[in-house]
Amino acid sequence: MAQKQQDQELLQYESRIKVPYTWSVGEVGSRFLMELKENRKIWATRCPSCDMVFVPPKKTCTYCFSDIHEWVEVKDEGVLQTFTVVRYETPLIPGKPPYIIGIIMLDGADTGLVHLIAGVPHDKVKVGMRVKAVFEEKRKGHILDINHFKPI
Amino acid sequence: MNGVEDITIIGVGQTAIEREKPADTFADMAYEAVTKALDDAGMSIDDIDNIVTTSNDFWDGRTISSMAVNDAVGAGLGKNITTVEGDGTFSAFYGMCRILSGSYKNSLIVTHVKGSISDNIHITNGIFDPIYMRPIGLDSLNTAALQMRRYMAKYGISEEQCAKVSVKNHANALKNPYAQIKKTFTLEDVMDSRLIADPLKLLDCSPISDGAAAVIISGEESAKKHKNAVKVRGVGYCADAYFLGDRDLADANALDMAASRAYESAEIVDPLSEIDVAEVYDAFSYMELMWYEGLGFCAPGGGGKLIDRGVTEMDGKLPVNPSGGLLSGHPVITGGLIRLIEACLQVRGDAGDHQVKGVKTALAHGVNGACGQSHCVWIVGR
Amino acid sequence: MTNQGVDLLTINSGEAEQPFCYTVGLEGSKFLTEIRDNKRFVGIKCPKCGKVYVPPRKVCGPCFTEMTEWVPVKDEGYLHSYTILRFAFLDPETGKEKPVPYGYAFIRLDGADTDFQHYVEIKDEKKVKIGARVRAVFEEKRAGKITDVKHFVVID
Amino acid sequence: MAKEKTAIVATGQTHHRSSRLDVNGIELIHEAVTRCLEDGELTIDDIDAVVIGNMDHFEGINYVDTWSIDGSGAFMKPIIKVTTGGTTGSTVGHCGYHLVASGMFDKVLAIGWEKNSESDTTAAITTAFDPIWDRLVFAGAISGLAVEAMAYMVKYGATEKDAARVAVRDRKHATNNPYAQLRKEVSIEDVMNSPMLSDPIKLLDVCPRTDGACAVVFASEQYAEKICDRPAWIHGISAKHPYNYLGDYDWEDRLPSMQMASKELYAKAGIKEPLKEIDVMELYLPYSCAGLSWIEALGLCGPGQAPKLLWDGVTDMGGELPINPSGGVIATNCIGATALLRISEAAVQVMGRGGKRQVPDVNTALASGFGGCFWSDVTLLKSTKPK
Repeated sequence: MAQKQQDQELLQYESRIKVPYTWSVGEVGSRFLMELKENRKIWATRCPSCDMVFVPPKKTCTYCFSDIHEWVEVKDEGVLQTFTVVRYETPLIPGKPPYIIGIIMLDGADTGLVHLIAGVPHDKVKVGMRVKAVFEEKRKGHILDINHFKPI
Repeated sequence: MNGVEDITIIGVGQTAIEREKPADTFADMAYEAVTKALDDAGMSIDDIDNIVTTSNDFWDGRTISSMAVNDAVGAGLGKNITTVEGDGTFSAFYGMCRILSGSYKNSLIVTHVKGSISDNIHITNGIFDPIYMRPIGLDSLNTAALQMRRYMAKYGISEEQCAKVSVKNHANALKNPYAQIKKTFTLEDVMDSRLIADPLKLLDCSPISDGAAAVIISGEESAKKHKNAVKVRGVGYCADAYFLGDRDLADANALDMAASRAYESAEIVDPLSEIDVAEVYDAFSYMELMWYEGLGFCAPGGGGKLIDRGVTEMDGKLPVNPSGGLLSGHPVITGGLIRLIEACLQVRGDAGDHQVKGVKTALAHGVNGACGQSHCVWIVGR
Repeated sequence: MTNQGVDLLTINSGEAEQPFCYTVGLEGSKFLTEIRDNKRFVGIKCPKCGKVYVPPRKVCGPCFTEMTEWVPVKDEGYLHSYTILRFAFLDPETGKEKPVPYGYAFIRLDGADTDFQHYVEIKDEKKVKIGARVRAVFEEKRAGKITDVKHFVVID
Repeated sequence: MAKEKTAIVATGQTHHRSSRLDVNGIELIHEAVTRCLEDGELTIDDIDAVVIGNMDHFEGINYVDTWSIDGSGAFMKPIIKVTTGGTTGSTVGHCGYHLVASGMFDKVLAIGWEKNSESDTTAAITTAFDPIWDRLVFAGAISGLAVEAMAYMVKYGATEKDAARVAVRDRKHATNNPYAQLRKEVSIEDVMNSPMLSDPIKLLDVCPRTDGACAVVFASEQYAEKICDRPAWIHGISAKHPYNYLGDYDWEDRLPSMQMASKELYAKAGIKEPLKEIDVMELYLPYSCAGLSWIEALGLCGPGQAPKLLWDGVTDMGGELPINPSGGVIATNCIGATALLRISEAAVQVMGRGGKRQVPDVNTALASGFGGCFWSDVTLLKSTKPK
């Protein structure tokens, strides 16, 4: 695109940053994702000091900074705390708009899990509705091994 | 907190906020803001003994984004320089500490961004953790929508109440020569604007912008008598938990903490009565209501009623964002520093057509991270 | 349950990239359009210290002075310093490796007081030395980019 | 002088490795923070504010200050991110110093980290340079350094062998440091025979890529001696970042930014003969030749005299002024942490906590940072309180 100022054509340089990344999940996160993959189960970690149960799991408590070693299983269903129906297109989403993103408080957990919501008309989604995880048939140890959460 | 009573802000400068500045590099924008701030302070670059630049490598598309502006802000003269990555209110805090530490007398704080050169969705997706949140496609828009819904659900706030913020701030922007969007919008305009991510509509969102800003902070005794000197009375900043599910998005606990620290230093007990004008980080309309609560202008959940009662209108008890706020122009990184500049102009009586009468004490607010995770609050006054 | 013996996973960004459309600015545009349209180098001169900058920019850093005076700079100069790159790395713009070896040089163009960074041809490595005279070779098709200069060649 | 006298009272670092798949970035940071708190017998509740830094495009994480909360312990605390490229670590350290010296906070945790295994390091570094002027024809960080080495060697007659002597020293020192990544000695022949990367720099002349983190606690006078029996007091800092473009740099002039920074620092701290008055240096030397020209910039000897100093053993352990007892950057380079590690290691020497890498009787230590466009930061630490 070229514009002019003081009779000088103004150039722009179209470019991109394409540095490839390979992020470490770490032991704690790997255990969580492998449980999704192998057993379709959602595991959390529990803080020994303040008893908070974290999903996704933490190695350290956000609130009291204690080291966490204890694992607890939480249910694959819970309560929708908030949601949005996304109307714009982005290459970063698996799927086409409109689609729904929500935060779910799973039964047994004390922190919300951000995930996709589907299997419900957009005007029927409500804060407070119960939802359940729908697992992918082919799983690879990834947060999207849960395809989405659907209303019960 | 102690010691801020020795600190004054003696020069401010900002570029016009525009959708795109095709003739200006980062350095050109920074140079314009710096020279304006120096002029405003009646100083030359020789009077500056240290510099804090402020930029973000993701927004600028460049690792070490500060490298683009060093010459244009005076580092080529061999001055001690550093760089904060985050909102300008945070770098101003560091600039102030560099004086309080006894190391320097006058700090030049500079911020810049060019939202026009990249894609907001890609840049803000990068805020989110790549293991659990980035694959869900989170960005600044859809997470704001999650927060807005949560806030509305918890406290019974209506979409109309949020929309009123947009109407108010856009009306205020008509009188600000630096604002990007200068257009009158009615409540219906906002409510009928295109859905971005329910319940967030186009006119609930701030635009994409280019801009730079600079302030000069002084610790010199003589600066207190400077014609443009504005006293710093208190500053506080604080961060909340990172994962969106780790906090109740409806509550601005970190802002509450940051504000408490600033108020303690400024000896403010009843902010609604003691503060004359506030410039807050209204990246989205609903946020302004949440920030009223975090800043203690009302109780949690009271933001909707405050806007209904007109308390924060230009002629209200505590006008908020007389400049038009970020909803009328949002150069990220620079956004908070412009709030601080506007607060200083209000205290000086130099805000022109959007001047609030009789301002003695003003508040400025900046934010880092998604959904207002980290806040910085400044109190300035005569 | 414990973490013992768990497979350590990684997450890959795959083909993800961030698009940018960088602003060249007034001075940079003048420089690049001169090369594109006229195969000519221009520099910008500081009114205070007299230094001629290539590539041009608005502010002379050491003087903190705005510059507006354009001066011609030759497409010849000497190698101020250089290296020959022999290991390949990913180009962040393409995500692919550039072929090696190639010469990477800082060239002091006649009439300029700063170095111009570019490739130097290394067909005859013996001739590539600090102080060697070099000349720009321009691309036939030019697009207003720094790569409108193909590389520099040693001329003596 | 400073309003509040400020000292480093605790340090912590990870065991540095080329890759740490067992932890994500947040957990890596947490390791260094935990070790640092343990070193000072502190808990996170003792910390008033946090400073953190790295380079965004190495991990592809935007807003690391807010992202890192679980690792840094900054939940409901003030946290700020500072970053200046290679000098990020010293920038972090200097920020920690100013925040305490200002009187605004009593105990500040400063963190530098990098997980270089998560991206292609050279591709990521290349994004540090100007997209219009530098990036399209840029040849990676090593080539930039090679250009400098070439100019220095041609002008002053130093040789590749002289440079190799620096790598041999640092790698030998690293064998004493349990945290270092490369802990195997190399010989002059090993260095000379290693593959040429970018003339005249060979594989064993340069730093590795590292996953690692470093954390340091700065404390005010009121707390410093309660936390640490021999705190490392900050006596001066300087940060000079005078260039935007590599083409503006004067290749033969032996790191002018370091000359400016050290001159200012010595004036502040009253140092006249650095070689005699300073007991140990931890320098950010990302490649071997820097260990020649940059110590000239630091005023340890005249132009072109560094090779003699090296071969005479002056900078070895047991020499008059040991440089990099930790093994330095050639043994470990987690970039955002690297310059903070220099400050941390200098503090460790002053505190007398260096174990096998301890230099006897350290009263004065200097740390440097290098990065960006040939920028330099310096920090001076002493066992005695500033006046």
